[in-house]
Amino acid sequence: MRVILKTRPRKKPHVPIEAEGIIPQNFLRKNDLSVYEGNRERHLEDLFFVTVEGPAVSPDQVEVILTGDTGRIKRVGEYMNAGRIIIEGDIGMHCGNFMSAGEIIVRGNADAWLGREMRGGRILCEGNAGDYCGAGYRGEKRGMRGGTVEVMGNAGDFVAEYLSGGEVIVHGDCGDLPGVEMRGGTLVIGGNCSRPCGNMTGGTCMVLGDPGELLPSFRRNGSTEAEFGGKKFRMAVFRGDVANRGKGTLLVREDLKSSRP
Amino acid sequence: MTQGILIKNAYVIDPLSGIRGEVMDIAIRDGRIVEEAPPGSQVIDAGGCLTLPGGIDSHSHVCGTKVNFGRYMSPEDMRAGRTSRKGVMHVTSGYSVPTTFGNSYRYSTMGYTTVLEGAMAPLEARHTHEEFTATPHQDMLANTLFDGNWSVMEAVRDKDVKRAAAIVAWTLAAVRGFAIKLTNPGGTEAWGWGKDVANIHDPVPHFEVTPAEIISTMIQANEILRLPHSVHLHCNNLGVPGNFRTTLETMDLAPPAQGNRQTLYLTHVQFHSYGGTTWRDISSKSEDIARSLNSKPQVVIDMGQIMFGRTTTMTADGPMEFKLYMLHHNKWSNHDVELETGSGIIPVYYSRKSLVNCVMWAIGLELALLAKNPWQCLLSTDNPNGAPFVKYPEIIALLMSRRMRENERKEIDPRTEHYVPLFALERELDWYDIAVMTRAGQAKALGITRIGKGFLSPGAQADVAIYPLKPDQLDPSVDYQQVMAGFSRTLYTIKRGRVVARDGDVVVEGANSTIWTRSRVPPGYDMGSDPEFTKKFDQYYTVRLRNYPVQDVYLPRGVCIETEAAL
Amino acid sequence: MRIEDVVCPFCGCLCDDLVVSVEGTKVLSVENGCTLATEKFTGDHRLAHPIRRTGGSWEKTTYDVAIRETAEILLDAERPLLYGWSGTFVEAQTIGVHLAELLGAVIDNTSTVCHGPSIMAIQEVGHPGCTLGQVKNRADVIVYWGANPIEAHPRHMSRYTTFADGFFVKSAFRDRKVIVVDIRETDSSEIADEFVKVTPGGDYAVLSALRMIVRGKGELVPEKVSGVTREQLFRVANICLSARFGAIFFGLGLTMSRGKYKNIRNAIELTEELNRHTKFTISPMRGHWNVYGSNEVFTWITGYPYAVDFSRGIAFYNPGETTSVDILRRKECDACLVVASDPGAHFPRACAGHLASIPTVQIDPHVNATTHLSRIQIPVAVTGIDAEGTAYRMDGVPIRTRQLFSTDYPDDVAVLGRIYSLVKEAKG
Amino acid sequence: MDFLMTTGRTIRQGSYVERKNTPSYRDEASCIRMNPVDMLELLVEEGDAVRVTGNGSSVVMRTKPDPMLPRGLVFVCLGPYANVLASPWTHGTGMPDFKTMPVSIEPTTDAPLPVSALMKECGGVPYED
Repeated sequence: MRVILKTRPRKKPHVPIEAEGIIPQNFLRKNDLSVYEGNRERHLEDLFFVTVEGPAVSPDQVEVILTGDTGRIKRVGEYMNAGRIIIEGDIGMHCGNFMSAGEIIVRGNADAWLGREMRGGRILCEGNAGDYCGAGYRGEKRGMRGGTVEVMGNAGDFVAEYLSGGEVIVHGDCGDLPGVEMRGGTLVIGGNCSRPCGNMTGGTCMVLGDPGELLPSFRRNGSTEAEFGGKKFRMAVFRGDVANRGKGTLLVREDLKSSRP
Repeated sequence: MTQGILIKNAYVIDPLSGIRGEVMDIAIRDGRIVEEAPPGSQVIDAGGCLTLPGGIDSHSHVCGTKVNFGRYMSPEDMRAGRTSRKGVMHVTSGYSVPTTFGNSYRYSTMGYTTVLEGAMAPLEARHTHEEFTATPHQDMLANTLFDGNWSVMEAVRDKDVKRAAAIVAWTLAAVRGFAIKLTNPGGTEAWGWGKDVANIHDPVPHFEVTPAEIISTMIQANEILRLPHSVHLHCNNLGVPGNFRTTLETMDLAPPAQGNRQTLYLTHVQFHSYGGTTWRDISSKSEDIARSLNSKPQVVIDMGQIMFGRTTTMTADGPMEFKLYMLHHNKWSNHDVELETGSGIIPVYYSRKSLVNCVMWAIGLELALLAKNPWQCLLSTDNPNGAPFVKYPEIIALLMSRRMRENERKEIDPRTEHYVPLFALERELDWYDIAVMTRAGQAKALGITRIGKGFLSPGAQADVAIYPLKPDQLDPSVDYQQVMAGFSRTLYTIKRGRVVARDGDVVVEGANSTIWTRSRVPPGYDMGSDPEFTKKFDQYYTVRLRNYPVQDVYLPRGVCIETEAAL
Repeated sequence: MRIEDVVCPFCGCLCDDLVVSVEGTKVLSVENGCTLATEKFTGDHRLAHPIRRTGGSWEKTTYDVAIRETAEILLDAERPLLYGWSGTFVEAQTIGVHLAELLGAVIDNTSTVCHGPSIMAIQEVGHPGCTLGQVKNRADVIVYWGANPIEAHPRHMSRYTTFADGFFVKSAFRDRKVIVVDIRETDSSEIADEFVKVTPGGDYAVLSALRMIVRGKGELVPEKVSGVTREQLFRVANICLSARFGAIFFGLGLTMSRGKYKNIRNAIELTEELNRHTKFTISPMRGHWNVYGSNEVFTWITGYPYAVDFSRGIAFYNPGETTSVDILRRKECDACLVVASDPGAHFPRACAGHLASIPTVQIDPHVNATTHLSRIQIPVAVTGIDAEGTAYRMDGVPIRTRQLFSTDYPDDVAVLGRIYSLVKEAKG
Repeated sequence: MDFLMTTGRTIRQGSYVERKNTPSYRDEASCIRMNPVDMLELLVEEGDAVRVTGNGSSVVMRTKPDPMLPRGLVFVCLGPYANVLASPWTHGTGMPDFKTMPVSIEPTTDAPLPVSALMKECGGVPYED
């Protein structure tokens, strides 16, 4: 089954839409989903032209396609556990919250909190991702716990904050403090960043670009070889964050290893 | 305006009136229980369902600085229990530290109409009273903290009981408090230096008084002032393996009762009944504690039951919270209050996989089952320290059903039984015991029967809870699931003659009262004009004496219990 | 008439020992207060009556009209924002939160551009704090980090720290060590025993280094960390470790600089670490006199201290998403009610621009920058002068402000109460 | 010349905060403090107007020497003048970078605008009391 949701023009296009109902399993039985535009409850049809093609007997046979002005739609794919969502353009915040299985493909850019507290499945963002990509929620001790988030472009600040399991791969640059409070899982940064892994207590982070300034609280611990994008790199190994009880691993390129402030 | 309700066919248990289970009618008029309902009264057919006086929680943390800080620091807790505005009900959030309306609605749907906030720092009393106003469905009382009060400790050092009494009288009246609360007496002052006291004879740094002296003096002061409640004590060494000795020694400090009520109330005694020397060999000493309790009618305790799951611990016992933080390494808040007390907050998770937690769980139940007299052991979780109060129905069911305890035994750490006597106890509490432990006993211990709390005979306040439970058709020992469900949600909760909750929904906007006490003292004992007291106040507090007392505007429906001090 | 023990409604110190002389509705003099207090009490720049704007011009209007139109604007909006609240009293803040709940609005207070990051940090690691009297009576080491009390909280040092004698600290100026950490020298750093100059944005690394030293991992600290020498880091750590009671006060130098709440988190974790050795507390230097009150009220009603979004009926909180600056930057809100604050002056220009493009209503005694962006302004009495109510000091101590005289201005409760009633009536 | 601008409270800003339409508030809020050597290099003296540009906008302020500031760092009290240059980006935290704004500064013959005019620039309608 293919469900195509094309946005209708809106009078107030900046008012955010919350559409946690947009997950494959919900289209098996019904189309009369509620979505919210600001503080108003709307029918799915009020905001989207909905086209359904073909049958499905289980959610993994459902593919949802979002097109149009989708950059303000939040929470698409929340709690998704099967099937696939393809977003032709940009997507709003919290795409794939708590997702446990299935696949989300974002052809454009994703706003902040992409894959927040994700448990499993796969998110591919072909453009850039915002702040807190693959992160957790305020006050919680664990962020993303499983699955894969892959960003082909850049990502913002606090990427993979509190990462506890699973894998976050950003091919481009990250902002400040990627992997901050990280306690498990893997973070791979293809490009540059600054102050990676502040206060980390576990997990592994690998930075293939310039890591900017490293925090003083990482202890050099030999070197190793790593592979990324089909190339091999000589990596300096750091353990940290020793300001904490840190047992995390930070790998930075031996040839780009940067200043310690 | 005359408002009447006639409750027909109620299966009433009203321990204070000597009714142990009798199908009868209850008439209500103008907020009071009366002989006969006025014409045109609303008729409620209770259909033989269990009908009790409104529930009273004699030790709970629901309002004030540290409770609100528990909310403030825990957005993750707020994700549970979120409800939107519905009818007269406001938005609520939170599980272990719900918003004020969340607390109020949940208590109300469980049939609770009176709640005592367990710890109010005098300096921050205004905050507690503001939250009382936003907890509209329960009449509220505030235990007022004196554990690290400098003026009190100086009076204790000078062995001047009368001065201690005068300070208490002035403070309670100033902050609209209800009773004397001592939390780890002396320990909170020591915590001002990052220290604690080791036992009740360990002197408090600088002040050179011992916890035992503070406790004894305050008990005497309390009786001099003829306060309705006794000293309400959170013993030293909370949560420390081997602390049962401290607790036993403390119980020995309680002088014989002079009248009808205890001279010492020990709160959350589960946390104070540990044997062993470390967390590795912690064991239950509930039998020792219960033995002492059973021989001392002058002592009343509450359980401080823990239940498995997550919660937030919060107490004025600052040093204890720091020790707990060192074990859990999650997050820790602390808030010392100048010249008075302290407080700490940390989130915890009580796990069935943790032997220590299982032992703690067992001890609470054991205390209730081993206490011969239900009037001496009241039901509490020290909400939310042992568990959020919404767990009360589950605790009731555990106390009423050995079978349920046996089922739970299969789920917990199998080593538990070697450290606790719980599974050898056959006792199953009955409906009457539960009625005592959840309302009548509280009313008596708090001394608020005099304002009509805790009973249902004519003259009483019309606080009534009707539960969907038919005692003559239920065997709680077997049907514990029904017991649990029934106590979770009343058919009707009636507060001061008005139906406030029905079938789990709150149906009116509340308007509670705040109950406080004032002891009249002779002019010579008025601390407000005592030169030494006022001078020290000006020197060491950071608010002016004149800005300290809580104004009347904070108690729109204050109920003052006045006493004549024997000074 | 001389009125004693007056509470100052300016900064988070909430000094309550002012002596104010008044004649009728005029303040003649202020004793004990700082310059800010004197200016506040003697200020006479009130907006005289409600004003409304049609197109390009302003006109005088009545309270009735202004209040009715405000209710209509809010009812029309799909994503109304109710912002401000720190300059009013708790009772008014309470109505504000209930109004937001009723409207399905976002409600936010000025913490959002002040100590919001401190709150976020506290939500991660907690907050070992205390009341200010605890510091006054005990502290022998004071640290001001990213704060300049002499300019922002002029009596903080004399009432609570450097110059305040206490029970266990008989001669404060002699017995207390003061450490100031900042990116620049200030009047406050001038009187410090130890001034630690950090390169801008370098606080996080400096805090990490101090934590390492306290944890006994000092051997790993490099020669210089964000402009601070290893030697000074050790000296500072040792001063802290040898304190009997240490108190850290931090300001916007931490909350607003790079890393934001992670800086505060690091400072709190340093404090926790120090508590394993001695007694240490940490406290934010809250700005507005009752900003902490707004946090308290928001929390007991909604569970969250600021940035609460009721659009889905329940309360939702996520700084960065439900915070005012972000909502305005993304042009999400279609109406705004500003109460007791001035986002026109204190938000980035792009945010002010959006306020101008939507119906914005301001409830405030004074003409300020936001006035020019608004459609309606409703003047009210000034709390602490001609209105009274509860305020929370920066350390959480609640104090009731005093009304010195009455005027014809309604207070915030009166105006908001009427708006609330109209909205409730319309909502049924 | 490029600088890092930081903001904060001053006593005078606080004193005039409830009179934002007055020249005294304008003078304080549009005062840019900088190291005297930096001023020398910019060829400006105390009280001279400078145009400060950052985040795609610019605003005119008046200089004041402040030897306590390190070279390259300028200080403006928080308020509408500094905020012309502030980016609304918050890094997902709700808080803009008020303490660290990269700016460039050049002398100008223009004068600082009153607050109401600044608000007009971003779409407001001045109210003159």
